[in-house]
Amino acid sequence: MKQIKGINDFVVKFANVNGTGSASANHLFAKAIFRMGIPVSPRNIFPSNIQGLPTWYEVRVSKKGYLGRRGGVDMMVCVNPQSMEKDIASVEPGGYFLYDSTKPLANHMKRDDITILGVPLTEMCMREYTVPRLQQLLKNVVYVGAMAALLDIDFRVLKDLLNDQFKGKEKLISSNVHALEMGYQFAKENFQCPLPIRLERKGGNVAPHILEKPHILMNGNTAAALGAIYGGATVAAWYPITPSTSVVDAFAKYAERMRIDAGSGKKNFAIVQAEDELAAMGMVVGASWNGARAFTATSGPGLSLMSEFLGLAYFAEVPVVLIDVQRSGPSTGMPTRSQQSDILAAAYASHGDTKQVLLFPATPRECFDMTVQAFDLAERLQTPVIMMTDLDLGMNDWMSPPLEWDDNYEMDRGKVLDAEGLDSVEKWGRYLDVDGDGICYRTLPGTHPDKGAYFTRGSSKNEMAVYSESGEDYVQNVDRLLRKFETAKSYVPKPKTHPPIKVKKPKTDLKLGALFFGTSASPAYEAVEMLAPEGYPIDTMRIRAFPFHESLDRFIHDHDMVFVIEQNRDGQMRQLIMNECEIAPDRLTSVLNYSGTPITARTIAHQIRQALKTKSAEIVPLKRETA
Amino acid sequence: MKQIKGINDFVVKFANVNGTGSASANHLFAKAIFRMGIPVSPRNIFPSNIQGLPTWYEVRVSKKGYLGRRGGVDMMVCVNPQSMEKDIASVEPGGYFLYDSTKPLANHMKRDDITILGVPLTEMCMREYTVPRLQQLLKNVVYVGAMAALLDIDFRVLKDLLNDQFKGKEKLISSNVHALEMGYQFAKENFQCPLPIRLERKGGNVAPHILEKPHILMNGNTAAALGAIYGGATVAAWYPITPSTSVVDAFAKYAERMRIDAGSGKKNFAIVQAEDELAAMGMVVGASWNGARAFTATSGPGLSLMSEFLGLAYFAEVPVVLIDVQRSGPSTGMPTRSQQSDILAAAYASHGDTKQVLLFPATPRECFDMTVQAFDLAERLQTPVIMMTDLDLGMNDWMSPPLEWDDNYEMDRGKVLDAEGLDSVEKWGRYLDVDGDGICYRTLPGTHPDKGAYFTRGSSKNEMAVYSESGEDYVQNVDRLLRKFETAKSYVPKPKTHPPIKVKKPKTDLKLGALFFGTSASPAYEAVEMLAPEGYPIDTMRIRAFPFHESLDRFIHDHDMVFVIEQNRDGQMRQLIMNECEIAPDRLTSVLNYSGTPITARTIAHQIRQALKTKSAEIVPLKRETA
Amino acid sequence: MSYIKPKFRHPRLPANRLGFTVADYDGAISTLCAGCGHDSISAAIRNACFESSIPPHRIAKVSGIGCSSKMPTYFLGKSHGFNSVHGRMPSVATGASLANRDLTYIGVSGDGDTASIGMGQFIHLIRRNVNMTYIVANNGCYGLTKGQDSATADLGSVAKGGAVNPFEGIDLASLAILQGASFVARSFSGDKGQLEPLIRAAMAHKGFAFIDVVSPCVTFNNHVGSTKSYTETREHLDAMPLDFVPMRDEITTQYAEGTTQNVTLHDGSVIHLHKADSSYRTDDRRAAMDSVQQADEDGRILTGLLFLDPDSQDLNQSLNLATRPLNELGKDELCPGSKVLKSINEGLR
Amino acid sequence: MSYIKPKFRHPRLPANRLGFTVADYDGAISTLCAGCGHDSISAAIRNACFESSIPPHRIAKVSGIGCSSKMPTYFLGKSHGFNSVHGRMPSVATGASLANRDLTYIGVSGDGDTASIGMGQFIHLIRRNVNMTYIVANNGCYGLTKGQDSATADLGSVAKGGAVNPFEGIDLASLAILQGASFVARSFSGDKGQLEPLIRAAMAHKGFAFIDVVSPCVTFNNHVGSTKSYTETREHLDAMPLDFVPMRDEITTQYAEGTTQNVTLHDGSVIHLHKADSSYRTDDRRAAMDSVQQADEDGRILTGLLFLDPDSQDLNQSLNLATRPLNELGKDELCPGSKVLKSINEGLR
Ligand SMILES: Cc1ncc(C[n+]2csc(CCOP(=O)(O)OP(=O)(O)O)c2C)c(N)n1
Ligand SMILES: Cc1ncc(C[n+]2csc(CCOP(=O)(O)OP(=O)(O)O)c2C)c(N)n1
Ligand code: SF4
Ligand code: SF4
Ligand SMILES: [Mg+2]
Ligand SMILES: [Mg+2]
Repeated sequence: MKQIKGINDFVVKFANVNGTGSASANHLFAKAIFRMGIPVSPRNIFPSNIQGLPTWYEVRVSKKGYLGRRGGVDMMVCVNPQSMEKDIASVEPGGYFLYDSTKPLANHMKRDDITILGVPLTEMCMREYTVPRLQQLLKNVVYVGAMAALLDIDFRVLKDLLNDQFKGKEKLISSNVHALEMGYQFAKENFQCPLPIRLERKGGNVAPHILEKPHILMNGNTAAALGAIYGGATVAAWYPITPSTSVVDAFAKYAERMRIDAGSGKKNFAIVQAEDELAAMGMVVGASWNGARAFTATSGPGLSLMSEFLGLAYFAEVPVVLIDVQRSGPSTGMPTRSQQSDILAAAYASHGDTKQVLLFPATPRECFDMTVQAFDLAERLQTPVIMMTDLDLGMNDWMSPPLEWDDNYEMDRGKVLDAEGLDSVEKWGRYLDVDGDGICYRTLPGTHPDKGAYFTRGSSKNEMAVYSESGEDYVQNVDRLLRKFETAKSYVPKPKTHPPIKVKKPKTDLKLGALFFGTSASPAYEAVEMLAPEGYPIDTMRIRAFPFHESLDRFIHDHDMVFVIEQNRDGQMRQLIMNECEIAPDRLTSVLNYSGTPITARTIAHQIRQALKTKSAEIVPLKRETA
Repeated sequence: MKQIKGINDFVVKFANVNGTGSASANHLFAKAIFRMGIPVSPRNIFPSNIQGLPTWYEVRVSKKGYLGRRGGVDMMVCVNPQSMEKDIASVEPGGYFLYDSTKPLANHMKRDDITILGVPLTEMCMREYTVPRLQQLLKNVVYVGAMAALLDIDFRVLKDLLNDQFKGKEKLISSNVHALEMGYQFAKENFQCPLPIRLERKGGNVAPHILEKPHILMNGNTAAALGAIYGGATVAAWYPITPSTSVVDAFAKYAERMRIDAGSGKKNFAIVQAEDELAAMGMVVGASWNGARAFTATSGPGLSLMSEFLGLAYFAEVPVVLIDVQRSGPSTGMPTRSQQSDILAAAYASHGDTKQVLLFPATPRECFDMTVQAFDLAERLQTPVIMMTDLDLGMNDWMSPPLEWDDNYEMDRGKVLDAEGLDSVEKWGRYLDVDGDGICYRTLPGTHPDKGAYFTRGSSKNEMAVYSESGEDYVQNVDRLLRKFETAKSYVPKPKTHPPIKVKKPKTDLKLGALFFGTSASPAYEAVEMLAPEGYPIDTMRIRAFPFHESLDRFIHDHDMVFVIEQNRDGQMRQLIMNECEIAPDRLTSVLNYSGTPITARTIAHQIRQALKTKSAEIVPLKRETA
Repeated sequence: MSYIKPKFRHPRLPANRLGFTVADYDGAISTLCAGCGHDSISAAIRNACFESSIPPHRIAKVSGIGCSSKMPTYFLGKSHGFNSVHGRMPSVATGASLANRDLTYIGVSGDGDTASIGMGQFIHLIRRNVNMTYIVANNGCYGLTKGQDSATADLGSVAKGGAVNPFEGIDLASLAILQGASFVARSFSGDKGQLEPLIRAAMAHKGFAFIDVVSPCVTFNNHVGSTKSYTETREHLDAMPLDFVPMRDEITTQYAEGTTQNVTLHDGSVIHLHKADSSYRTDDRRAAMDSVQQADEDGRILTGLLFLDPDSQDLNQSLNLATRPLNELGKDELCPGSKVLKSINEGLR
Repeated sequence: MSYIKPKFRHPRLPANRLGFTVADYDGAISTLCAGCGHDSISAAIRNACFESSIPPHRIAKVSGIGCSSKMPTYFLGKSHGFNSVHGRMPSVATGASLANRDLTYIGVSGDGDTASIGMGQFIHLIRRNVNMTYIVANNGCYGLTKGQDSATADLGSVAKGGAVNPFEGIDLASLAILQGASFVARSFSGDKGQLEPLIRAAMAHKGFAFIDVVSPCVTFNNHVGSTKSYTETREHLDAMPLDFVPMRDEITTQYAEGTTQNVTLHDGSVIHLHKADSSYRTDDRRAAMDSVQQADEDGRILTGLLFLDPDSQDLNQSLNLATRPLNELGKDELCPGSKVLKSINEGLR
């Protein structure tokens, strides 16, 4: 049997039962690798219940720093009999399978093309511990210990992590360390250690850009919450829903630390758990109308429920910041799985002619930056700004360069007239487009005794904010809203391109391009790097906002065949591009995954290869002016 | 001054104050013309309040049978000083202006390019009647009398109508007839009667297709309500909202007449005024799940609120019939004005990947037929069917060929297994695609003691309806939903084409086509007839449903330049076509009106002329195979 | 993932009047946390349906979203069920009930599902007096989203993380009484002896029957400081026991004078109420409300049948609905035909 | 279309403590039907604000959708207003109040807006005790959509078309008392003498103040058979008059012993209640509820201050909110800066 080999470059997956304490043990494993300076990206694949169902934790180790999923499993650690049959079957040939051998492996599951490593976890723990809870919990730590031996994890690092985690609780630390050692010992004694797949402390093969700065390990929801803190949000109204709940949880945690008025001990923020998403969005609308920076976070079903209010905010021009942490499917779908499938629902949220501003962060760092920016944009543009993240980004830990903050940052509160401002303008009308950019001057309640009061409404009005059913007033108003949307293009984050990969002998004359956004980006870059040596040079552009920047149009026009990589069934981003950039559909080829688990580099590469095989012949290269 | 001339071919507009009884007088006017056998189409343009604001009633008389708006006003009858200045200004040169001359016309309003006809309405009524309510009400009847003289309305017809209207209330009839006569007399004595614009009883110039069958005059909402009666709807759940309210009002009226169980006097239908639109849709979902034909009617804001439930119904595959009577604008917008702007919101209602079946009726007759069909489709396809009508069609009276009913019609209840059915199938799974068309066999609660029970849910499941978070199960399921949507194409109403208009000397080599739907159709046909003699032959296709029939693709591919005529700002139907038919955007040119008042033939013709002027040069005619 | 329980039909399992054993009322194996109060409620529903000899397939189960709303999967596997959307089960139940008035409807919801997002629909469901049994598995928190306070969490109750709830909890039972519900009860998932007859009575009642069941969440709200833990609930319970005697059975038991009150339901079934406090009036809305509020003020959790109006007018009556289920009507009853349409056309000329 | 009323400032119009005349509290000309009860409420709000000398621009008006929700256009033209969406004003008001705790918030709604589509938000607004005055112009119908019954329409009330309402009406005042509202009143648009002081007291109250105002719809619900017509309301009115003495004013009037009860609000203002039935207790929730229910059963429409808890904890307190309005805080208070972020980064390694 040929065993899979690799230093700092493999995929390990843990199969557990949820509610049994595996999450923290698995986290310990991933964090140890991170502390060793080796690029790692862990993913929790968990069921939509609280206890007793199969749950997985996939850890990718990638010296080159690929943080997206690669596809395939090199080593499976399975302590869940419910899922074992499928789990063992999913291991790559030449891979490794560690399981709880207290109960022997059923014959029909056995494979001889992989290395099977039995550790009698239950037995060991039954022997060692008497409290049932400890028997269950420490089983997880034991296999981490075994993995430490098998993969060469620095044992010190593991101990340090336990010390950090249980600071002050000596007893817990020692029992955990003991369990670790038990596993370690067992592996050393029974298996070839380390395995052909293994780790090596930083240096060696690790991509230099990862080593440049001391990275952090954090999830997107926490980063977004910090963005809300730094962006000056004072009102958060929300309704619990997976996978967005931890955005507000983290906001609360940081706010309790950083937003308490020193003198009075009172809070410089308000968090309200609303009765549902309609109310959450209503509170944000009310607070923003009244001049506070306010936000909410939700997921699909909440977005649907918010759509009437999003239409109001669009039409009445009230700033709103909404963080949509996308999950799988229409309706309840798969609430604990990831997708990028709310694009159209968000872009055109609500009835009537509406267009909403969207942001697409791809990393925790961007979740932080873009949340701050979302508040600036919402106030600058006086309209909802929806940050489209997803479960994969929001709830999983990502290696990220540290967050950065420029102390010179000033909030952009947009065109708001204060009392002085009102006194200084000759004529004020809430919807007078004085500057020609479609953005008018707003006023806040309570500002001026005589001037600037107006009635905000979701019904039609004239430039002076007086109720109007005149067709001309209506048209003038919604045309201005379109103009404002044009203006938005110059404010929102621009797409990112990377220098193209040089390909020695290209196998095609076509100019190839790939478009993607959010969590599809990491595996997309990796797929592009996979395809380059195969003779397919692909230029990339990562979309970061809607409305689209004109460089997107140019990118598409500069390429003969453009792949749009996204995680939904209907190719929603592709449709949005077609609609808004007036692009011919045959220019854009969808690369899709919507299974609920994040798209992998292999899937992308595979679909692109297929498309090149079947479609490229039909495409006539565009004539381009040579610059 | 050259006066506008025309027999059975002009536009009259009445300017009133709402809540003053003008509506029924104006209706009397239009209905009299209808009874004379002359094609007429009246339109109510009313404010969003109950009393005291300007309201208009536009009556188009068209011997050729054009029922859409033409554009322009030939004669204005103005009894509202609030709006008089704009009203008089809007009359076409050479036109006529009848006003209440009790108060003389202000100098600055006077025009000498139109014929001004003063009738001292208030004065006459003050003199004649003592009860204030009568003074106000009969003023309206007096001007109808004057119009009868001026336009040559058959006085007998007017009297008959009053007799019908006030059957049994002799006093009312005589006072109304008296008022009519008073106006008639005044006009005869003071003005040249008839005017150069006037009516002529049927025969004469009226288009023969109008005369063929005895037409009816009815609004789309009533027709839809009748469709629900004939289609076998038993549960209606709704929440009041203009302009959809009268759908359920009419349903209630007819049901009270036709759906009372003869023996018991009990009701074979249930109507529930829900607490809001979410609840209304929830009730429809519950009733349909349980095997009743159920529907709701709403407008924009309601559609937004229903989106979560629409997603559930799509994903859980529950039949739903929703009648969306579209109004203007995002948010509250202009609630009493018309638009076709919920297309995208309806087609992609809810988060996640969803596609909803839409129907686009263009006439009351079609409102009737398509409502019946909507129930068949919803049950056949096990999915929501949204009939997209609008205020113009729903609330205005349209001349229409009579409704027809085939007594051989059988409801298509779709694939529902009863007890016998369940006993006869070998293996049943709620989501097993036995027939390969994406439509599976459903069962109803209470049917069989042992078989067919399953759990309906908005979350992901396998083919046996067991909850599942497996990516394969999810993908299989949503791919099947796509397949079902493909299947839908063969069930939904096909687009209509008309034989092209022959043009003697075409001014262009391009093959021109026009696409439209719903209330844009009438004026579109008229515009096409306007443009033909100018040398522009335009083929037409009226879209009647989404998903689109393949003939739509063919139509687009067969034309070099295709106009998409619709009543919204963003060209939503054009976008939907681009998305779903993979059409290059430069093939589709938008013709838009979104002012809230229905699009006119002149607007359409004008925009097409402009586009031909500016764009046609850029277009390279397609090469076509000659058949 | 959820497993269909293998059915080992023990030949000697006792059968009910219809010949069904209790196993015929089983559902799939629960995926809730071990010890969750909701599982006890599932069992109580199953037993109640068995005892009352309702054919399983003539029951329809509806729910919203939450751990509690998953419950219908875990009982009555032979009944159709509908796990709808969060907080909007009342409307789905209303529609279902209109479509077929002949089935027995059991709605299951949570305190989040009903008292937060579902509050509006809940109140309007009561107002319409839809003929159904509505059970709230009330744990004072959002189990499925990991333990946030719900709107029924009591003022001062301490969350697992330590936060003290600053808001007054909503008492769904009082609310239901005030809003005119025709059957209002409260119980505790740990009190099978009371809960089962209550569910049977609720299903026998014609009209809306509401049962608020304290059902501790062992994972997120069963600690010291929580007012909805097993311990706290047991300590403050003030239970009014009862028996349910179905229509067909003869009343045989004798009760001591004064301690028992009998209430006859519309279908002839009888409820025996054994009341510690014999002044409690289940037939007087104002008095019942006042007693419940009083108990509340005294820190007692009053459980049992709190209010009953056996003769209220349910939605089918308010709407004067035909006695045949609407979903059974066919073309003949529904479609007026071409002649009628001709006369309608006439009227439109 | 709505016209800005020309302001003829009569030099001798009396001014309030701030020097404003009542005209400074005017809004645009009403587009409601002549005689609509809502216009009287607008006038009462205008007068109350004038009398209480609140600077117009320090008031914010919020409403939903409906004839009633249009009212804010017709008073206080110098105040910002927000005509939001149907039934969801409570959430908008909550957000607004959190953003700036220093303004006076007046919410105006209808019975459709509050008791149907808005029911859930209304109850949760009460639960949070948001510091605002919430007025429902209650006409038992949907005026703006042409007269359908609303959820407050009484059982048996006859609609204009002749249909008899088969559902029990929801009594918002009882509901508010039960749900813990800290200030609950009921009044009649035709009773200016009672309504104005009630509004003044409501605005002075710290916390959620609810006033349910019977406000006949002359166009759709003022006929014989309607229980919300002017005539019916007048005939069954059982009014408890009151005076409002603002904080600054000295109490000078003397009242006969026993007929008057004084209640002091949080800000020092005093309400004098003149009660026909001196047994009425505004300070005991259960008693108040029972009296209201009793009156209801007797077919009387009890109006006046029904319940008051002057010392309740409002949302700002529950959340321990800073005393400075949140919308005034700037970068210095809000943004922790780069150093803190560095230490956060450290913690994530
Ligand atoms: C529209 C919507 N919002 C939020 C959620 C997320 N969610 C699922 S269950 C739940 C709360 C459940 O609480 P409860 O009804 O008390 O049930 P429990 O889990 O406590 O039994 C929430 C908020 C959702 N599914 N849908
Ligand atoms: C989401 C939504 N549904 C329905 C409507 C239509 N609508 C406007 S006002 C109204 C009812 C108003 O009733 P109420 O609140 O009692 O006010 P009133 O007009 O009687 O004063 C309705 C249903 C709407 N604007 N929005
Ligand atoms: S989380 Fe709580 S409510 Fe949910 S299953 Fe577990 S114990 Fe029950
Ligand atoms: S319809 Fe009724 S509520 Fe509306 S303005 Fe007229 S009278 Fe008032
Ligand atoms: Mg709960
Ligand atoms: Mg009302």
